[in-house]
Amino acid sequence: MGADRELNLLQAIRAALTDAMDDSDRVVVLGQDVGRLGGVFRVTEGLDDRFPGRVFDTPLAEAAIVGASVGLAIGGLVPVAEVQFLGFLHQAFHQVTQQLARYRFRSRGRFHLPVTIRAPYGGGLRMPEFHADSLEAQLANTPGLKVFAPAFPDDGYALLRAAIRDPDPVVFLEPQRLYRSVRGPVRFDTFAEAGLGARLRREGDDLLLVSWGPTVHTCLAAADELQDLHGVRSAVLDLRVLSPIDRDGLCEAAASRKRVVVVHEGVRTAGLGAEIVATLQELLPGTISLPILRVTAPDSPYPPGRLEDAFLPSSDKVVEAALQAVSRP
Amino acid sequence: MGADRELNLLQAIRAALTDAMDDSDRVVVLGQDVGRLGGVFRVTEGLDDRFPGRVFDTPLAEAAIVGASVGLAIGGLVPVAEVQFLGFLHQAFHQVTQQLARYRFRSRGRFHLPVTIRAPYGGGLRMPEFHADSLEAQLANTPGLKVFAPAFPDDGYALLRAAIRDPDPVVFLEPQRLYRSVRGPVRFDTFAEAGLGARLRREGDDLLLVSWGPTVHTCLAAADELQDLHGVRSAVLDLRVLSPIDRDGLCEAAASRKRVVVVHEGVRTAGLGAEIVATLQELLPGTISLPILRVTAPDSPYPPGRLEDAFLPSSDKVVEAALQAVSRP
Amino acid sequence: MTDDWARDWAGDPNGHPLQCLAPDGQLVRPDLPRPADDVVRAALRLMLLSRALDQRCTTLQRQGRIGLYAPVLGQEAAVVGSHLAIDPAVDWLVPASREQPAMLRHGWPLDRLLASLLGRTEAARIPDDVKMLPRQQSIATQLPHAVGIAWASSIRGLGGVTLAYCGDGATSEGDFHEACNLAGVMRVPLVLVIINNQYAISTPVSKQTRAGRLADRARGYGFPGVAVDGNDLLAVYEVTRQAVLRARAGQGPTMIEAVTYRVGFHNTSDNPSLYRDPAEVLEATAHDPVARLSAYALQAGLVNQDALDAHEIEVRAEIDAALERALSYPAPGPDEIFRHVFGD
Amino acid sequence: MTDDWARDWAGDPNGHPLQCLAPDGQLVRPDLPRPADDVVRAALRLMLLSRALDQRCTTLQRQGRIGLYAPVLGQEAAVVGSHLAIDPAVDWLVPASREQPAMLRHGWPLDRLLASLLGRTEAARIPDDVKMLPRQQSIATQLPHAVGIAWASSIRGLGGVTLAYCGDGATSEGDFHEACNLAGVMRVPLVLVIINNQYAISTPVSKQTRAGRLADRARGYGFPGVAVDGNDLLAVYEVTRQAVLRARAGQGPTMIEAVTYRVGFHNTSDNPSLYRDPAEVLEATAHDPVARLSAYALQAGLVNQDALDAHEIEVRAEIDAALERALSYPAPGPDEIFRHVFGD
Ligand SMILES: Cc1ncc(C[n+]2csc(CCOP(=O)(O)OP(=O)(O)O)c2C)c(N)n1
Ligand SMILES: Cc1ncc(C[n+]2csc(CCOP(=O)(O)OP(=O)(O)O)c2C)c(N)n1
Ligand SMILES: [Mg+2]
Ligand SMILES: [Mg+2]
Repeated sequence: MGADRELNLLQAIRAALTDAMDDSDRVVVLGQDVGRLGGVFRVTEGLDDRFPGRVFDTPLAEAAIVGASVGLAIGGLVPVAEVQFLGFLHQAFHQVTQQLARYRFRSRGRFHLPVTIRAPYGGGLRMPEFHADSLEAQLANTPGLKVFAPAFPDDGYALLRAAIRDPDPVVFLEPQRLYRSVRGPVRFDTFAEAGLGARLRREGDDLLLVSWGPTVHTCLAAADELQDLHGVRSAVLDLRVLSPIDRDGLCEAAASRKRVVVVHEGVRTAGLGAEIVATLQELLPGTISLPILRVTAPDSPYPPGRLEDAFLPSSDKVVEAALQAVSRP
Repeated sequence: MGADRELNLLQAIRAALTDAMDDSDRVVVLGQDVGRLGGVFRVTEGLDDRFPGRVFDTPLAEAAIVGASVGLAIGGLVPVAEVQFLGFLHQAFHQVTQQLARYRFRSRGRFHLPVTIRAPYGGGLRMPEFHADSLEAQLANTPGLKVFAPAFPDDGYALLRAAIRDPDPVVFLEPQRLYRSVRGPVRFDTFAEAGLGARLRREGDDLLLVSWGPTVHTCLAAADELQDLHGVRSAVLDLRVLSPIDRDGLCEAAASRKRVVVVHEGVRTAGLGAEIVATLQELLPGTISLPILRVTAPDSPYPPGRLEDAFLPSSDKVVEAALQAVSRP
Repeated sequence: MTDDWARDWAGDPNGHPLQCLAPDGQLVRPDLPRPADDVVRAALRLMLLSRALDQRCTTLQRQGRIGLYAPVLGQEAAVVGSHLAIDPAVDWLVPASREQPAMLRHGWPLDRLLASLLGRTEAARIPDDVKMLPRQQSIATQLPHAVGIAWASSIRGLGGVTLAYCGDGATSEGDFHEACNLAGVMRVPLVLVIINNQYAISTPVSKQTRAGRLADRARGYGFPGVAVDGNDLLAVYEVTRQAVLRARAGQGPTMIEAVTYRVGFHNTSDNPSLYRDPAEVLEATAHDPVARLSAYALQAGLVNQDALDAHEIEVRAEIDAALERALSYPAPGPDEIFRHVFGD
Repeated sequence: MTDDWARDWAGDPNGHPLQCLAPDGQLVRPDLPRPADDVVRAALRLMLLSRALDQRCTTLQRQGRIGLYAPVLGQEAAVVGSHLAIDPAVDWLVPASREQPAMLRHGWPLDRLLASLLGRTEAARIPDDVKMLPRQQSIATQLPHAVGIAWASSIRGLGGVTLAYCGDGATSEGDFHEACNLAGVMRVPLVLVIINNQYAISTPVSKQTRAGRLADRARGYGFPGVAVDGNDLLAVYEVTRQAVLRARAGQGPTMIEAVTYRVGFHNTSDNPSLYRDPAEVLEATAHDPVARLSAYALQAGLVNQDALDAHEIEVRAEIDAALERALSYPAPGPDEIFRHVFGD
């Protein structure tokens, strides 16, 4: 809490955990190596010392981590569980889709689950297989689940505090390559004002780039290049909450600019970009210039080592798509 | 094998299993209750007697069923595994997305997995929770996996034979409410001619209804009503193969008709319908009349009992969307 | 060693299921504590109610008035005997799906239970003060939930115990393993009762596992496991009572394998004659848990035949009345599918 | 009873890990069969190669020339001793991820292994005639694969055995359980070696499970489990040899817990000083498996110091040459991401 400070994304997330645990002793943290080690990225570093008996190293068992979180919530606690990498959420996918997401509905409101599942994800760090997968589309295809993805430290704090306060389950996606590479101001006392709507991270009248998480920064880099080299003024919309999507904010930002490019690290087919395209053509027929292009990972498994550079959406690919979009009459 | 015959969907699927096992003794069947009982729907009835030592009742463990199938294939067999209901594939989702779908890519072709996973799915039978979920979008979002969905007995045979012959893994989605309710001619010797492309199940120049699996029949009913009560001639495209999507077949069918409605039982957000919309506006910009409407399940968990009637896309809802589409100038 | 605790106490180093009553109702373990008289009476009444409920619901399903129904026929002692050992006021019940008598005793009113079978979803809602999870249709997924609830009560120092049920088939799922291991590591106050009714749909336990006794699994999680004759209410009650005492004393989880038999069909859509020998079923009925406890209670003079006959009539009347109330509850309107997805 | 078979044979009813060599290399179980002399020599050479490879790869990673690397330092006897008991010509190897010496002996050429670390993906492809799966980065998921491969060989009557590895942490995953249970039910020719190196990243085995011995889990799957001193090559070799004999004879799976210690970091991005006491590591190095086997071999006159010194130099040269070849292989072009998604 306290005055605004400059933090990197990892520090902002840690601050959110610390403040949430200070606010309510119902909040507990669990996951693999989250205790003494502070997690493989050190996000939870220091929490074990500061909140003895409220931070738990678990066995190596993702379904138990998510499933026990369901029970901890029913038992009156507010669990914040870490899945060491988002790819491994599939080990617990039955607990996520069948249980975590449906308990309120199944019990007709008798039970609701204030559970937050934190997971690092996304490329750029030359991680081993499964450690960089982007699964947001599959999570957005799961009713009863909310999905948040910060791109900046301000949201690392604001969205995580909101997730922990949310009476319903939230999967909180942490772009691992941004943990230490992005710094920015964080508002503590007034974080709630940030709300859950999509947010323009850059102004521009010619074009709208829509993205979330790590690729928001890819879009910002592309926007600079579009401005400097091509005189194209592109706005960048940070979706922030991937499910439920802020359709009003999306349409408002798109309607005035007409040309839209969607960018994400998840694979192309049945990715969340398709939903955004479908939503825009539904809600703004005739307004948006077509096609709405998608810059995404190809329909391939996440490749090893340096090959990820060819796999991930680059700012060059975004610029190329943007120029196509503005070149249309 | 042999001459064409009239069969229901369940019989056609059983015939495909029988003929595939006759053709090659490498083909084995495994799953919960698939042996003596013949599966909870009796799809595998008689196989155990006819092919002793090649049909295996497994323990109640989906990840082991899919994971062992990976190993059986590497060990030189051609496993056809049944997951009792598609919803329970999430218990094995890590084996499906991380292992089954990626082995060829990971091993640079040293290993490939001729595995077929059969699973009943879809609504209409008042099934308990999880027994009717449509997860095709999540499977289509998984590179390295193929997804087939028959809507008629001819495809129950042709697509399953193709799946079992496929050198790569296929998830074969069986619309449970059609098992015994749809009958039709099945071509045995010439099944391969059916290919893997999308297929028009009804002709019509005014409008294209795109669907797969159970809702193909919802679309056909709607098309009749549109014809009879409104004089609207709508074609019905049966996608058949949900991944990889037959983009050429889709565009060809859509381009000439311009007005398109997509129908599926999966929930709306990030459903496969969004991909079809995104694909069409990408490949046929300016050609298709907008918006391309989606008639889908709402973003809610699958409801119990009679409530599924309100949850599922009905032919009334399809007719309504179709009339909107044709009413546009 | 905790594992030995269980074995010694069960009095059988070879791990044969503990038995207190012979099939004819004779007391074979007078050395062990016996339930109080009114516990036995309550057990008998609840078992008779359960049996009548199975009958009625099967009829209702055949009449097309309710959907699938899964009877607990033949397993009544395993379910009732274990549940009688906990206190619904402070302890949690985590059912699998067919433990109707446990749900009723825990406080889910009979008319609400019937409402759930009639699809009256809102009326079927579990009352706020009833510490019980709804039925679980995804096998074994309730076990990590049970561990979490028990864990929460130890973190919060509430002192309640969690009683969870699963079937023999459920023990093959990854969730069973992950839940048991976590329960052991965190030493949570959990009593896990495996209802080994010999079948998972058509799959006999011999195809489910090569383990001699499912209770042997407990050793691999560092807590005791006990096998008990699941058709012997006294044995089930006493074993569970001991396990509950351990849990309350902070000594952690216990795994109980109640060895019984699924006399009926898996559910109303199942036809067991396709996969099992009628002779096997006949043999099993010779071990009927209700007959066994009745014989014991009559011999011990805890009830007389008139009281038992009266019970039979009472429970039917109880079901009639509850069904009438259940039918009076409103059926859900189509908008129900949009409610309770998220809180507002 | 199969479980007793293992205990009797291991000669320790209390399930203490079987030991043949004391830490100083003295033979303490002369009653048990010993490996042939050249098996011991081969083991020593492979362990020295493994150690040199760990050193070299750590250096390469520090120089930024390769990505993450996970050393097998301190666990060499557990890996080499078990792998020496199978025949790569007919048996399958299913590694977890850090069993480099097993992969090499199974037939994955050293330059190919190095190529995989250098990201030369095509060159790193496992040769068609090598019966080995690639490294697995998703913990425990390889175990159902191993069961499937072993199951296929029994269905097809091929007679090969499958040797699978996993860590102590992996034993908490649902896949471990589902795989073991299926292996027991189908009685597949599988030897599962759990490398219990006391840690899963920072998590000590004491937080991983409350089980006294991981090998105890086998009883719950109906097949034998044996705990063995994983720093004792003779013990590991003999236990695995017995397990392989059982598997070949159609007697089904065996679970072996090799109790050892992860002397190094989890991988090159890990800093163990954050979570474990250096004294503990120091204590562990007193049990060094290479020193133990060397002492035994010297005392037994199987090698002399000169030969050992020569090995040290040879293996370094071998690595140099292999690294040179590995570097000569083409780096993958961007189009590689589109290849091998599906067959054509
Ligand atoms: C995860 C999952 N897989 C499969 C099923 C289908 N199914 C429903 S009940 C059942 C058998 C359960 O057997 P058991 O655990 O012994 O419980 P019982 O029915 O005998 O009480 C199966 C396979 C399911 N409901 N959930
Ligand atoms: C399913 C899954 N969850 C988490 C991880 C992250 N992770 C990588 S190695 C490791 C620890 C493995 O410990 P153990 O099984 O003992 O093997 P060891 O590293 O000691 O050889 C973890 C948690 C993973 N790779 N896969
Ligand atoms: Mg059962
Ligand atoms: Mg380890």
